[in-house]
Amino acid sequence: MAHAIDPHAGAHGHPAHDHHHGHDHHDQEEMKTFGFWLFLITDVILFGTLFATFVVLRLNTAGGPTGGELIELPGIIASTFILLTSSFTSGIALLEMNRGNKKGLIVWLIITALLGASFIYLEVTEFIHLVHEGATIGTSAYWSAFFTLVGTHGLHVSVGLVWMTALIIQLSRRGITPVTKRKVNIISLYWHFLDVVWIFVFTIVYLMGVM
Amino acid sequence: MWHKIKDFSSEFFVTGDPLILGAQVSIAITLVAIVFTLTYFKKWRWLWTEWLTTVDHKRIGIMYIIASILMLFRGGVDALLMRVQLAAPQLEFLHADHYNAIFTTHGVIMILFMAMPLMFGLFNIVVPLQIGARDVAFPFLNSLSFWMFFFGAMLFNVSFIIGGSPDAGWLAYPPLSELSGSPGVGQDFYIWGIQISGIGSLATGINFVVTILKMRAPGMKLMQMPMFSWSVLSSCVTIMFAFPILTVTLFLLFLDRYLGAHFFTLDGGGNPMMYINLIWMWGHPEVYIVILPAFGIFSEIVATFSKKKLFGYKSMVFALMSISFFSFFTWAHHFFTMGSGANVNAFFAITTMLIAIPTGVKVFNWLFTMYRGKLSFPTPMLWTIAFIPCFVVGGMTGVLLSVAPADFQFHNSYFLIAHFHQVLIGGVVFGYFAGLYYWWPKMFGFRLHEGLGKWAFWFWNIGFYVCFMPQYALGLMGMTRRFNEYDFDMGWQPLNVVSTVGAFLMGLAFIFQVWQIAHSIKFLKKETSGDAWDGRTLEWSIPSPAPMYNFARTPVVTSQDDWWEKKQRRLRGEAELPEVAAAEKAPLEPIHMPRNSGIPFIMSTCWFVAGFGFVWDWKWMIVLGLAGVIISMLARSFSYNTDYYIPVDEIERTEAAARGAH
Amino acid sequence: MANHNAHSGHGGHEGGHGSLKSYVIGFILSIVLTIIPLVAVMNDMFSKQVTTVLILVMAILQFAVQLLFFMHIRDEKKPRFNLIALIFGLVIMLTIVAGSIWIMTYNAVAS
Amino acid sequence: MRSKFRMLATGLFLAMVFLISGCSSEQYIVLDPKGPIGESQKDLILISTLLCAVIIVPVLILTAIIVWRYRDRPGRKAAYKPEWEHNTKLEVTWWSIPIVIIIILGAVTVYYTYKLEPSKAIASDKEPITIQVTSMDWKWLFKYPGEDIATVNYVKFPEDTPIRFQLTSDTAMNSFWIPQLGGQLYSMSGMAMTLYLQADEQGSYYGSGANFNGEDFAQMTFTADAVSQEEYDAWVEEVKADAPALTMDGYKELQKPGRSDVQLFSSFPEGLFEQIVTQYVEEGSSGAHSHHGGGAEASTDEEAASDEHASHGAEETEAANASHEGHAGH
Ligand code: HEA
Ligand code: HEA
Ligand SMILES: [Cu+2]
Repeated sequence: MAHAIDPHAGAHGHPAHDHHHGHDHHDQEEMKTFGFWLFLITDVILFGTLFATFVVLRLNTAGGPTGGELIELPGIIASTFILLTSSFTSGIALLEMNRGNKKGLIVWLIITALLGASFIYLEVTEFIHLVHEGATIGTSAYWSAFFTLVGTHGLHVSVGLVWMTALIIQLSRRGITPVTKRKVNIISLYWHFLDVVWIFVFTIVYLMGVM
Repeated sequence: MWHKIKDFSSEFFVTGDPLILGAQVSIAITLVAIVFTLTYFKKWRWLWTEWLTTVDHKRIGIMYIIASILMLFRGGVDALLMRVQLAAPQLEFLHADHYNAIFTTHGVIMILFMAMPLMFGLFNIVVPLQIGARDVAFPFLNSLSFWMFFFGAMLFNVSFIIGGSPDAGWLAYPPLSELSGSPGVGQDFYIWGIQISGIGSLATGINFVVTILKMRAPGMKLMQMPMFSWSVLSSCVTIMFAFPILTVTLFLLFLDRYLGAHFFTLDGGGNPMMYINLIWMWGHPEVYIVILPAFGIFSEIVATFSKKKLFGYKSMVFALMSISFFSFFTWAHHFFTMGSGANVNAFFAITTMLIAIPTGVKVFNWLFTMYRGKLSFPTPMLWTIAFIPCFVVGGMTGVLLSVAPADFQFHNSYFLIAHFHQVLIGGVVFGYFAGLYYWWPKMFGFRLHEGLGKWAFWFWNIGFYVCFMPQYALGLMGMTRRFNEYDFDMGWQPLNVVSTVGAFLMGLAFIFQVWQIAHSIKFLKKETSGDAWDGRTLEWSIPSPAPMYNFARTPVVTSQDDWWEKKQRRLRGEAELPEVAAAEKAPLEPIHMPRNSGIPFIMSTCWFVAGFGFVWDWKWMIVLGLAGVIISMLARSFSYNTDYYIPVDEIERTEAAARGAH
Repeated sequence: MANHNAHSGHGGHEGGHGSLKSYVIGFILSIVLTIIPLVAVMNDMFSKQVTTVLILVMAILQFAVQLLFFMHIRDEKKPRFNLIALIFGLVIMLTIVAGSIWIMTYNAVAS
Repeated sequence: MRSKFRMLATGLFLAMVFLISGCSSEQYIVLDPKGPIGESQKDLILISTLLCAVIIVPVLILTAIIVWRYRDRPGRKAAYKPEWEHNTKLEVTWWSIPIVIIIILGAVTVYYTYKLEPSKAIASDKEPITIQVTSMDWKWLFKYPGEDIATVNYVKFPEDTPIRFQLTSDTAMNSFWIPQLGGQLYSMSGMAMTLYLQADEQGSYYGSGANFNGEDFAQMTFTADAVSQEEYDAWVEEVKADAPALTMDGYKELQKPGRSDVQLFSSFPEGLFEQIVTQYVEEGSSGAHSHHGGGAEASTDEEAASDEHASHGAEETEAANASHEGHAGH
């Protein structure tokens, strides 16, 4: 990513260049991005385990309501498209950043965050609705798995929102530097990842639930 | 008022048992003594700036090792108590509930708070030095990992005097570990203690994968990396994929207990068997996580003390990687007797046996490294040689267990106990001891007393066989694990007595080790060459203990066993290779270093507070702790002044001092 | 030199790629891939089995779209540690899910 | 110093041998089976041990030889080749020997896994006797649906007759193990597992709960008596005549956590086992879910059960599995 600004980019790793400040940072930031990628893969496993639990317990409703009975698809469809769009807008933010447009970057990040916030709003509304219908985490194994899986995804999105806000503040203070650039790259990776997870939540929990 | 306090404290503190009272008193005395010493010698500031906030991988490594030795002591005392209880039929030494708590804490502490941190300690000390790096990839995260482990372990250990220990077995099968089976707070301490330290382990896993893949010295190809670093890579890859499963599993159990969810409960459609399925998906890879680095250590030591190149480097690498891959496909061998049908059992029996193949290849490669070598036997090598027969036999009994229909007879018996102690002690403990003895001079700059080390070695070995061989026999006599007492007429007593004697021999061995360390510190025998064993890899090319920045100039690597080759060239009087010579003659440059930070310590303390709050369900404390965690994270995100440069003249001074010590 | 090889990081930001065009294509594809299963499920177009397979396939395609067009997994330089790690992760993840389902079918509780 | 160690080691070793031989061979009950299942398992243990020993013993010997021969000492004759680090032939050899052994061992294991699948009936001309086993806190409850008697911490059955144990648990899981008859199987709440065992000889066998389930876990041992058919019939008569009945209240009493002595009952509430299996099913379970319970109930009678399941179609496989564990494995 620092290629654009680092004239020595071709020579990383060569001892003679170790002192070069920009270069040093370049490697460091790249390493952090790689580390974050690995973290995302551990998150894949984490969600995989939650999915496995959900699938295994999906029939154990203990006489209580089933998912198909209570899920209201329209809201879910809306949140799905919202999240898809926010994945797209976070990509646009990245493009703006690569063009060196700080303002565009911040604006698109704000749009992404707002979309994310409305996703969370819809999810909270849905949960409240479900609780009113008598489905809580303690209702049955099915609902335990449901709330945990969907809720863990929601928690991830919420963390992403806090983080994005912090990042927007940092960007407005410091502008586009190798460090903030890496941070934006990372958060957009995270955001795309959450979108992917949601697609599977949408398919396996909701679509299959109402089938 | 007074009454209230009394009621509260009788629930809060564990009371009524003289053993525990004694422990409480001695813990209190120790704490007071520590506080007093630190204050008296005005060491608080030193403690904070030099240790608690350090991000130096070598210091973090040392802290890991100290913590793990303390945990070995506690786990060992637990073991000795159990062995005393089992020495005679129907002994009234420990009550059932007390015994149950002891084997639970023994298992958890030994594996999660002894083996894991000892392993991480060695990772930290050795890996950056071995691959020619200045630190790990993420020094801040590394410090965070350590403190998460430390406070997780403390949270778990606190249950001993506050609230009561968990007593549902080291893997806490529900429904016994649910509120219905364990209404007390012990199980919550278990969940949060392991959860918090587990997150630290996960971070360490990622950290070292990145370190190894991205921070190798220029020229060091993956296929030239020292075998220990390879084993760390395989172990950390396994951590990355296994630990998230543990996180989820414990989290689900927590939801059951705390929010009344129904994942593993008896009622509400919960299925306890799902927990067993999930926990072993982590639990099985976990045992390979701890054994793989031991394999790496043995590989280093065997080559060093045979004065010979490691045999079959490529197949060693391949074996390591395939073990960590296959470890994810065998978990069901821990519950062959769950009645999942012949298809499941047959599949998992086969996958389990497959692991014997790469493991066997490693054994042969070690043997053929020694073959045509020139063997010498200082303590690290002794442990290595003792390891081979012990682990081979333990592995073989593992293969016997993997024969599914036969496991119906072995399962949960002392045969199993003997198997896993043989691989855990003969493999993991021997391996880490070997590593500890081997790298001790590098860590501290002085040598350990060899004579006392040999006494310890023999006592450990003899004690081990005396303790655990009879347990195979006991298993075949039908003695099941987790029995706190047995009847006279089973005829189990004689062998149990033998086993107890063996356990105490190991206890003696441990005392020898403590003595050895104390003795060596007192009669400090400085190790000044930096190359205590005529080693082969990069860590031996720098002074002991390594300076803070490790390498004054980034080394350039041209071959496997690079340091050895370089020494050979020198011996032969050859000129240095041009690229190496160029790098060595290059002028010193300021070194980029990470700054110390108090955030990891503070953030982990906050996790401890939150965990403690969850255990007792004190909402204010939970909120306080979690808020602290979030603030720490944001504080980190907003701090940009996280590194600095060591100026050239300071490097020159340090190097001169190190050389001067020659 | 190792660091030359090791230098690979995640793509997605190395100049040329990550164009607006690729984001737009990705976005459109992901919308389409969401609508197809929705329509299939809402209108009960196929048998249960067919629908299940269909929507799972769509989800996987959608995943591929995000990976290729948004996360730029293609642009990684060699050695492709990101891709290797991802594949390994997915294999383990599938093992967890499929293995659990397989084992637990024989241990379902009466409920 | 070294010689002292040797003396110590030899002494301890001798003491161990003495103590082990002091125990008679009958004490190794796993290796002294009295029924077809245990017999096969013993064969399997011996076969697998031999197969492993074929490679392990040479490895141990080789280790000793190499360590001895290549130790560094003045004037040794053994070769020293510090650069010798690769030999394709050798490496291929030790990849292939373990592979061959594992292939053989794997084949044997698979064969026995299907042969000894616990829910597979034992071939016999006698009708199997069903005994319903419930692990409780902390005692074993045995019910004989055919004879309508029940026992606690004691079980008796005729020799030479296949026994169909049906296992479940009242609370935490346990594992039902009579080493001399055959391997163990978990008893788990909410499901009924089938384990076939048979005693070929009369005798009194040790049985235990092998899976930890809480405080008084160690008290969950019991005796399994295999007797002649006549003796068994007489015993059933006697229990029916003399022992008290197990009522629902009596069962509630048993459910209270605690240890128990041997108890005998002349009858037990009808459908008690099914109730235990389905006790955690919530009231008002509807639709498919109540059939799960039905499945367990019917499983006391294999034929009826499969009929019932057949009639419920595909979605019922789940229930069928809950009560007919492992069948899908055939
Ligand atoms: C470091 C830890 C460690 C290691 C390395 C191993 C290694 C192995 N283990 Fe072990 N195991 C445990 C720790 C470990 N185990 C623990 C802690 C438990 C119990 C947990 C609990 O229930 O609380 C357990 C339980 C356990 C079980 C469950 C038994 C039961 O609960 O009933 C099984 C069953 O298959 C098993 C098998 C194996 C096998 C096949 C290996 C193999 O990897 C061994 C491979 C090595 C060799 C075979 C030796 C060298 C090879 C050769 C010289 C080549 C040729 C050999 C042959 C062809 C045979 N182990
Ligand atoms: C790395 C892991 C590890 C290690 C090193 C050990 C080490 C030992 N273990 Fe451990 N063990 C486990 C892991 C480990 N164990 C696990 C996972 C379980 C299963 C738990 C469960 O079922 O849930 C288990 C269970 C277990 C049991 C079975 C309990 C039961 O099922 O009822 C026994 C019984 O003999 C035992 C014995 C020992 C002994 C004698 C040692 C010895 O090596 C210890 C050596 C002793 C010392 C190092 C202590 C030194 C102390 C002193 C010198 C001080 C002396 C002071 C006083 C006497 C006050 N262990
Ligand atoms: Cu295992």
